[in-house]
Amino acid sequence: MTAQRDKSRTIPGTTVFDGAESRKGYRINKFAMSFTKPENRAAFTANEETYMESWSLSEKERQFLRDRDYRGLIDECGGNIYMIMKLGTCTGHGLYHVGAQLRGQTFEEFMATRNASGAR
Amino acid sequence: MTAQRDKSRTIPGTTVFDGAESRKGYRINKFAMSFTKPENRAAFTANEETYMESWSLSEKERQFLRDRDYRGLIDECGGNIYMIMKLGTCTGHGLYHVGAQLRGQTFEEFMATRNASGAR
Amino acid sequence: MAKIVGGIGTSHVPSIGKAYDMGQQEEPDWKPVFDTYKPVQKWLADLKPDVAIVVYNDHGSSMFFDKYPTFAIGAADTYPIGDEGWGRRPLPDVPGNPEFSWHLAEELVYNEFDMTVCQELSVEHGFLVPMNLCFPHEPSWPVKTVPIAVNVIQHPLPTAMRCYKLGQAIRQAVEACEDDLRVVTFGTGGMSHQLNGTRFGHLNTKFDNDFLDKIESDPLALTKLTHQEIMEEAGAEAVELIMWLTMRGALDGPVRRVHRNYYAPMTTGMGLIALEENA
Amino acid sequence: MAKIVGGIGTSHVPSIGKAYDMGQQEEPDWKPVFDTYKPVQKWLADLKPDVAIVVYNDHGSSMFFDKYPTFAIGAADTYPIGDEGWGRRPLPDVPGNPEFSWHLAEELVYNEFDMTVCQELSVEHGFLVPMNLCFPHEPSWPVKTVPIAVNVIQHPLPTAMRCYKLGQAIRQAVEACEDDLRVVTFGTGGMSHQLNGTRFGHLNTKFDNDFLDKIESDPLALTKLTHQEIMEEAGAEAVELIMWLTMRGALDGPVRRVHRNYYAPMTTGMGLIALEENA
Ligand SMILES: [Fe+3]
Ligand SMILES: [Fe+3]
Repeated sequence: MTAQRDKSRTIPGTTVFDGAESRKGYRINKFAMSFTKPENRAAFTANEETYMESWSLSEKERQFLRDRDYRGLIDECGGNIYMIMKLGTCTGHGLYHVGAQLRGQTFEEFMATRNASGAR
Repeated sequence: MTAQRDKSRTIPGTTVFDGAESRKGYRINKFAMSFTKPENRAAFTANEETYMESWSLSEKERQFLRDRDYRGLIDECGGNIYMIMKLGTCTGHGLYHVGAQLRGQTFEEFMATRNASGAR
Repeated sequence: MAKIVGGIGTSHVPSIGKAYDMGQQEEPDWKPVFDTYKPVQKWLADLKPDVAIVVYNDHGSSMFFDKYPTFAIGAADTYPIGDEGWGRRPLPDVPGNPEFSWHLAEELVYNEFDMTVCQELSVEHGFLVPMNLCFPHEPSWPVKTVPIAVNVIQHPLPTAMRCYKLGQAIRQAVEACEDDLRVVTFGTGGMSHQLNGTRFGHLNTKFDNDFLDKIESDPLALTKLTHQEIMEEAGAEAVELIMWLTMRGALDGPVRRVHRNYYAPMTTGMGLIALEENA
Repeated sequence: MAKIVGGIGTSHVPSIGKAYDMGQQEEPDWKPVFDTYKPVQKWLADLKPDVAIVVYNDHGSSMFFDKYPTFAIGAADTYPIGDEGWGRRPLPDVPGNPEFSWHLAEELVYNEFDMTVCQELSVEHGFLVPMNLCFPHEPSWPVKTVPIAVNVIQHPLPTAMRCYKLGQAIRQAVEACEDDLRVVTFGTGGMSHQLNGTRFGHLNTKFDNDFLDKIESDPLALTKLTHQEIMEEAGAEAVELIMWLTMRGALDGPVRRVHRNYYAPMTTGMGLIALEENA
């Protein structure tokens, strides 16, 4: 059996979504997964606070959601990028907005680093 | 790889619940699985016909349900014994009632074949 | 280092749970069932395990045929008591050990076992009847658990040999854990029974006793059994017995039998065996 | 006898689906993506496959972390278009071939691959973008499909070697099928990309081109890659590439390259390779 990961060797700027992350992020990811149902997206859009109340989120998670702080949701709360992206239809924020935030850049700064940014 | 089944060699009086059975029984088994929720059991008890309407069952399946014909549900409709047993709280029929039906016996006839039928 | 301190093979007949909940432990036809677990309870109390790895099958409680896994492993903080269609049994929720579960999942997956990892899993009679019979549990369970669910209800099932190899891999994974944990493994289900067709109620006492002999002394012989052979001899639902091989695969070398029992009152051969490795 | 007539490795970037639905095929930055699939479409039209086995991953559409399988296989009549959070794409539902799926499931499980069998499964960009790009599909798809979903999002993931062996087992299972079916396999995902952390947007063109070389000529070298190595080099999400090894494992011996392309406009190396066995 070849070891597949070397946990002593963290990869700079990288989170590996493993059991520890998945445990930590279970609540927020389940919340985000609920956005695969149109009725839940509609409920969130109608009243964010009420919809958040119906899930057992922590206050920290709720504040990051209010602030559209995706970096907080991912780095601090264990959010999985594929789940967090599902918030996009309601928040209006796509992958590159989230990515720029993760990199600590503006959307335009991030776009300027791409090869053919028309393919977005 | 050792062949695990010899399909040319049917086992007398026995159905092997395999892919073919599971496909055939998907509807009725999903219906029966719904009885793991108390609200669904209550809905069935309140009005069997209305509850059955809310599932896409065939007329044959519905008739077997009305008739408490477990043999029909299992042998003809692909019912899985573990799923069909879930109907029991609502129908009042336990495993040995179903089993006697499958064997073509009365409950008492079946019980008389057991070693220590107090352990039921 | 974590280590396996014992293995238990036991039936998980749901009616035992009902009899227990109704307080029928002393009724003549039930008494032999409940009494035979007493020495095993005592043995377990002395062994003081920290974790029980319980190999069982979900009979349509937390899993359905929409997505039915061959092998699943629980990785939750707590496993709630499931509702199988007749309400929740009055048992306390069962504590998990998610760190240990994820450790096992990692070892097993890297070792080419294709586990489904479950962070939400309610447990049912396949898991609860053995736990109920072997451990005192009021107000709470004395061990943490790792449920391992095996498909024994929708063919194709994993082979008997595959289940044995899973046990061997579990042993390796346990021994690769640096925490000082004492682990018991349960293989549950069976013995002979059939719950469908005109052969409903089929029992094979000879097959069951032979299985009890071999699970102790010659498990490799049992890994050669095909599903066809088990079903023909011991009934369609007797295939559950392949889960005992996972328990046995996790024990190394010759074993010492601590307890054994067999009783077939109704429609299922109820077997029990408790094994320890020779010191 | 069923046989494998070709294999395709391709990225499955979701934005391609959106661009397609918005009719952006001719926009300068998108045109290279859509144009490069045209020769593959033509090749597939000539190959006339009956079935496409599509190895992909579910990114939280039909599966969640409550019960996430390492390997799952679809066995449904129809695979509906899933809703990933932004509504259903305007594509027709995808037809399955459940008899063939169950045949494969049987062979794979008996061959010690611990599949989760899915009779209800909605499909999403991991599956649909490759299908969308490779097949005309109005008013309906020209092939039946067998979705095979691999866990590449929640570690522990299956090893690269395990994915390759799954491909070899799929080939054996296909060849054990008595129906006269022409089968193509898809390995999807990747290439280099990372969608988290400050390294978001990481690309590695050299790694990707080397992978494209080796998937054709030396796949065994790729089976030795650890997840750690892939992630360090090509980004955390580049581990999806292990799914290409399943496609490649299903092809036997030296292969002939029909088409190859690479383009990395935004955050993901978009690779494409089409392979046939030498006659
Ligand atoms: Fe059972
Ligand atoms: Fe992907």
